[in-house]
Amino acid sequence: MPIKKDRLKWIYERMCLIRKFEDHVHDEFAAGAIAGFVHLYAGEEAIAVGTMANLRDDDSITSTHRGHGHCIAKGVDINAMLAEIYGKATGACKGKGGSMHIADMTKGMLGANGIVGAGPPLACGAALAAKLRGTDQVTACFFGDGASNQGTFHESLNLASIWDLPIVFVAENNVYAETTSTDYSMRVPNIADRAVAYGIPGVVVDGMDVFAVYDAAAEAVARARKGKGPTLLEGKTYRYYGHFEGDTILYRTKQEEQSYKDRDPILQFHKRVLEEGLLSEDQLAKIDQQTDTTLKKAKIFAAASPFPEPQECLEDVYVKYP
Amino acid sequence: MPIKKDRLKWIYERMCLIRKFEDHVHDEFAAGAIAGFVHLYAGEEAIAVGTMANLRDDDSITSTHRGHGHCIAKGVDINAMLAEIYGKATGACKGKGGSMHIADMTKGMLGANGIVGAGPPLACGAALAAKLRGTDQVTACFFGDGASNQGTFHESLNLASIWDLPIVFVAENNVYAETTSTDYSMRVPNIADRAVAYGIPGVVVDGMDVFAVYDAAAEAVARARKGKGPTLLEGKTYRYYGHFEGDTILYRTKQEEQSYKDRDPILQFHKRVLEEGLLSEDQLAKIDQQTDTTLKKAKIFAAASPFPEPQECLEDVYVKYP
Amino acid sequence: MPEREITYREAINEAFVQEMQRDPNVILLGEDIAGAPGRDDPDMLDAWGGVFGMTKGLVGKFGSQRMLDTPISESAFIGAAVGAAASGMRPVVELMFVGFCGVCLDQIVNQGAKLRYMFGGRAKVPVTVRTTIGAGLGAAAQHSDCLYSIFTHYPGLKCVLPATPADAKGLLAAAIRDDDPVIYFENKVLYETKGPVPEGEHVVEIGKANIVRQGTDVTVVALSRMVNVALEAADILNKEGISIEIVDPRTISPLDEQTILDSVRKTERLVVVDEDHPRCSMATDIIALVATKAFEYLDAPARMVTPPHTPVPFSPVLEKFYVPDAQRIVKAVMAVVPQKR
Amino acid sequence: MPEREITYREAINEAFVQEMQRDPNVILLGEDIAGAPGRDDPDMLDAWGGVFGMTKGLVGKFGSQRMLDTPISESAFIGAAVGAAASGMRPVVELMFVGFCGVCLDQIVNQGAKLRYMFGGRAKVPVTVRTTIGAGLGAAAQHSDCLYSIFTHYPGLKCVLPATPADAKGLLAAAIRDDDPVIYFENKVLYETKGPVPEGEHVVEIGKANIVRQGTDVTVVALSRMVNVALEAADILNKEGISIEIVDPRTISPLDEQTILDSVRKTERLVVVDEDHPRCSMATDIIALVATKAFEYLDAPARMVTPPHTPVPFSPVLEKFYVPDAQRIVKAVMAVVPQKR
Ligand SMILES: Cc1ncc(C[n+]2csc(CCOP(=O)(O)OP(=O)(O)O)c2C)c(N)n1
Ligand SMILES: Cc1ncc(C[n+]2csc(CCOP(=O)(O)OP(=O)(O)O)c2C)c(N)n1
Ligand SMILES: [Mg+2]
Ligand SMILES: [Mg+2]
Repeated sequence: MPIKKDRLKWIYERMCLIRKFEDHVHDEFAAGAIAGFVHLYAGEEAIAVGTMANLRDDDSITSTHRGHGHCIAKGVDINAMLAEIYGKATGACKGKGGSMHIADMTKGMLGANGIVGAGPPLACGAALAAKLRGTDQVTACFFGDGASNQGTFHESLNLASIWDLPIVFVAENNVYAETTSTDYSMRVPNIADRAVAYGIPGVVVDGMDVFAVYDAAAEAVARARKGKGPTLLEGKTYRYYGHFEGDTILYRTKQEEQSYKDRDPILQFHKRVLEEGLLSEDQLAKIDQQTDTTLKKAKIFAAASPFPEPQECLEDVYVKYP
Repeated sequence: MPIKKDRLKWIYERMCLIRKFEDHVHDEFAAGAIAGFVHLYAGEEAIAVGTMANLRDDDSITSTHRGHGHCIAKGVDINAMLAEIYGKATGACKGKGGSMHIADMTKGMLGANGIVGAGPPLACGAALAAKLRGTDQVTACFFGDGASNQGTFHESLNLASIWDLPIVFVAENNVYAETTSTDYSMRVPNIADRAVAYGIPGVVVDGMDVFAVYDAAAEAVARARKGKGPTLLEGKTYRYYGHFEGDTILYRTKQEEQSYKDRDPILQFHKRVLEEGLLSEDQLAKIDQQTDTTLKKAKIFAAASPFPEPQECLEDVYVKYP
Repeated sequence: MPEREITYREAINEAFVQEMQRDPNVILLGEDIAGAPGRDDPDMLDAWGGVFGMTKGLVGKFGSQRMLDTPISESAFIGAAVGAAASGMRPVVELMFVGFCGVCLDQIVNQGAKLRYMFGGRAKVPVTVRTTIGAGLGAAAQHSDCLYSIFTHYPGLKCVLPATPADAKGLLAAAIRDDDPVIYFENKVLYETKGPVPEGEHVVEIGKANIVRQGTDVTVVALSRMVNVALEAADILNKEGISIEIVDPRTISPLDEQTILDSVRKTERLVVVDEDHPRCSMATDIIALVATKAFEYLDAPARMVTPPHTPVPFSPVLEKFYVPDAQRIVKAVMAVVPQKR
Repeated sequence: MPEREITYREAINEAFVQEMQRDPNVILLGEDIAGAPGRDDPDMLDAWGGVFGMTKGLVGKFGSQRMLDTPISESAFIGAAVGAAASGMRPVVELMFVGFCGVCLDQIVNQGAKLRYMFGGRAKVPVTVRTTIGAGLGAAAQHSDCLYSIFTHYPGLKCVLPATPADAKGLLAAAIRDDDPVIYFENKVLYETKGPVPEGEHVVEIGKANIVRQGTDVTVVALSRMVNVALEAADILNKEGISIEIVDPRTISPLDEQTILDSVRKTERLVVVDEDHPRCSMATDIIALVATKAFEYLDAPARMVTPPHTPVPFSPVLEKFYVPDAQRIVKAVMAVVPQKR
């Protein structure tokens, strides 16, 4: 089914916003303005956006250490995101979480996560809640190729399978887990090949092509929404920056990097919508401008925001503790 | 390849010994003479014995909570085993381990284990040691159908696969994990179907037929010994007693139980070796007698053995601690 | 009307019935908590009701949708309980033995315990993790730990340790209703002990200690099953004319510091009886509390009565040596008691 | 000849080189401990040398057979290290951050720590688990824990906490040579600190504390990085005429009780500085030690200087508030110091 024009605009807008956001964070980290461990999503936009384009506001997602893209695609306020990354009081988590823990429960974003493989069990829980309540909400669970070797992957896919949970497991196969390539860490060509072990569908798509992701996600989400159980959807993709900011990236070649950048998801999209006459140059340019403005506002917001009071450290551990 | 006569005798002897040992422990538990959690292997003899018939003394195994059969098949002294189960000082573990932790490192028996799924990582370690030292030792890793849903199963099969570790993963599919049947706990008919996820061979055999187990294990062990990596071998079997001693077994039918007992591994073996003229009635009867004697001696040994001194509690925590 | 007496196990079961009736968001998850999951035959369903029969009968009352038997995959189903709690349910998930925490700790301590804080207070995780503790059944090193000290170490968790049937009921109700993650430690040696338990709604406030026996000479803080052992010791000591005050904290995170400190201010002596491993434990925690906040009142060295720094041995002979008994408490008390004459 | 100075990171690396040369059974396992595993290109291999570069260069010296990069599956590869240790190797396995222990604790504490005991002493498990601890890098709640108290709680493990480059080298050598499982806690904030380190073989005995600074007024027991913070505090206090004795236990399991008790017997005052969470912690452990074994000497309440009972916050402002600093130690010391006049 062709994607509606509004959706196409939204897709372009979100992909641009993610890219610009990440480029900005990259520069800020290099400038020493940001502390901690920061993992950027640039290059992988098509997966978050293509998936989220099929989700509703009341659907849930779980994310990873590389969570900015998922947040933006799920609609988390980027002012609050950027402020969080600087550790400001106005941050999505009041500065307590930082890049690795941005969350927004009101948007169904159950948190970036510093533990590789921690998301799938939580996703089962969100999906179980929906199922038991008889709503048709769906949960999308994002995780990396590295995470697919972790025990929680196996346990969660099995649990979701036997309980027919409404989940789409989205494997973001960007070829590396830190320095470790999938050639080394697994003996199967595709993560999706592991779906067989749970009797659920496994689908591989080009994760640099948002149309391909969109279509596959549409099917998987529909399946989940109808109560037919989970799907394992794998997108082949690449991260443009290092594993985390500060990474010297000695483990891959410039040629390899270029081969992915040649298929950049945003450029590909841009080209295709023009070629097929789905959106016009003007429409795209306008979105480009809008996203620049949105980001600029976020920068101003974050910069102007105060740091939390030190004693804030003591709050929010419990709902109630003597 | 036909099994040599000596091996056949050994197979019969070990299967009888396991059965008689377990029947005895069952009675003793019922009589209140044994404490703790005791899980019996009766019914599953063909798997331990058919596998171990292909192993050497310097090969290693890891086991489970249901470990008596693995111990006996690997050659652990049954006097020390029985004494251990009573908590005697002469036990395999000086009474410190009990039924769930019987081990004998000198026999390559790396321990029964109270944690479901804990064996596979340890097996990877034993196999890694052999591989790094350039020996051709093989490790057999036993675990249940329930354990195959645990994360360690997945992680260990993946690790063994990418490192080509000399392991045979032996899944003892006895249909139940406590009260939970495999129909409920997994959506694939065979545990061996999961081998695909690791790019290794997966083989299903009739676990009530020691010849079938022997043949499949022979191939898997040979493969491992040649440095060609792991195999996932699944034996379909059944435990005759409850999950643990004291279990009321309300979760399965008498008919189902009978259907397995009709294919009892010891009776099947008995019948086949006679029919095919591989062993004679006399030979079998003699083994029957011998095993009775062996068990009788073990009973006397265990009964005559003293309990440990209470202060023994303090020993064996560390090799050296101030 | 004298209160009826029921067992610790029955008290737990009763709390479940009442809380599940009260709130449809309460669901239970765990291995074999009903038993024979997926079977059509109603006689089979509920084959176990948990490994010690604590949840027996609940599936008949509340159905399989709220009594979720799970495969053996503690990380997945405890994590699912955490995720469901963050999504508005009120799950109670069973970790069959606390010693199994090693296969799923992350979902409890890095997810359950920290989500709220990491998210700046913009989430809540009303999950209860039930687990069983304690030696005494010949269950050996991996099935006899206590380990509540480890969970107390983690900020973000609450930890409760019922020692009586009444507290078993009241603390379970409180745990389920609490908006924070609570770890509920059942002592498996207590299941068959009987005691008076209120029939209707009964909630024991989290964070309130119980003075089990008033006394004047020595404060004995005892945890979980050790409360009963301390009572035995109290009877023996009574005959010697020594009066101990037994304090059962009941919840160890948060700890009712006030009640302990007040008692020590009165008796000026402290003995802590704890079945958990002795290092970095509740025993050291309570002694440190007193040594920092009521030091001036303390008139003798504090004493710890704990197992030795060893895993739990199997043999009944060794296990008996391992677990603190009344005689050891008596000895510790005698060593610090003021000389009366 | 003045000893050459190298960093904590270099000291660790040097210990590895020497121990791997010394014993062919020493192998290393962990995620990205070399980097770019499986690549033919020698420039790529060793792309990281561990997330903080601690094991950089080792793969070039010892080859991929002894520097085993692993997939992300801590249970499997730490369990494999335990299994290999029980099979005669001497593996050193890296848990990248101690906060990840939740995904693999079982293999460390129920297998590694207990095998020997459960098997009646008929096995040994000479495995070293290296891990990184500590706040200060803005790494937030899941990457900044200390948690050594939890490992100390478990019988069967030894725990070492080097605070200086020399101890980093000497304790790593000792850990590798030890026949028991040792958990080696590297403080990630210390990697760039420099200090004198013997060039040749250097082994620091496990179980021996270090009196970092002699003093007379108050005993300050400080752990890991807190030793440096205590030294700062000592300088400030010196100006006030207050002399603290700083004791660095270096190994916390076993704990060198004697050195701590002797110091307290001399100063009659105790402050413990510990970056781990405050409940059931090394801070409470050391205070309980003194309150039970040197109570008569203690002349003022013991004091704990620890973070609050909260997870580690991200924002630099909050993290600074969280981690104990010299001022807090000064305050604690001033509160217990005998009035001099
Ligand atoms: C349990 C656990 N182990 C290790 C790490 C350290 N770590 C953080 S990200 C990462 C790589 C993850 O790879 P992948 O899942 O492919 O995600 P990607 O970074 O490629 O997006 C590792 C090893 C962690 N955070 N948690
Ligand atoms: C990690 C863990 N979870 C749960 C248990 C409790 N438990 C002991 S045996 C068992 C069932 C195991 O089933 P399976 O692997 O099929 O082996 P079987 O008992 O059938 O031989 C369970 C759930 C445990 N010991 N360890
Ligand atoms: Mg990746
Ligand atoms: Mg089974």
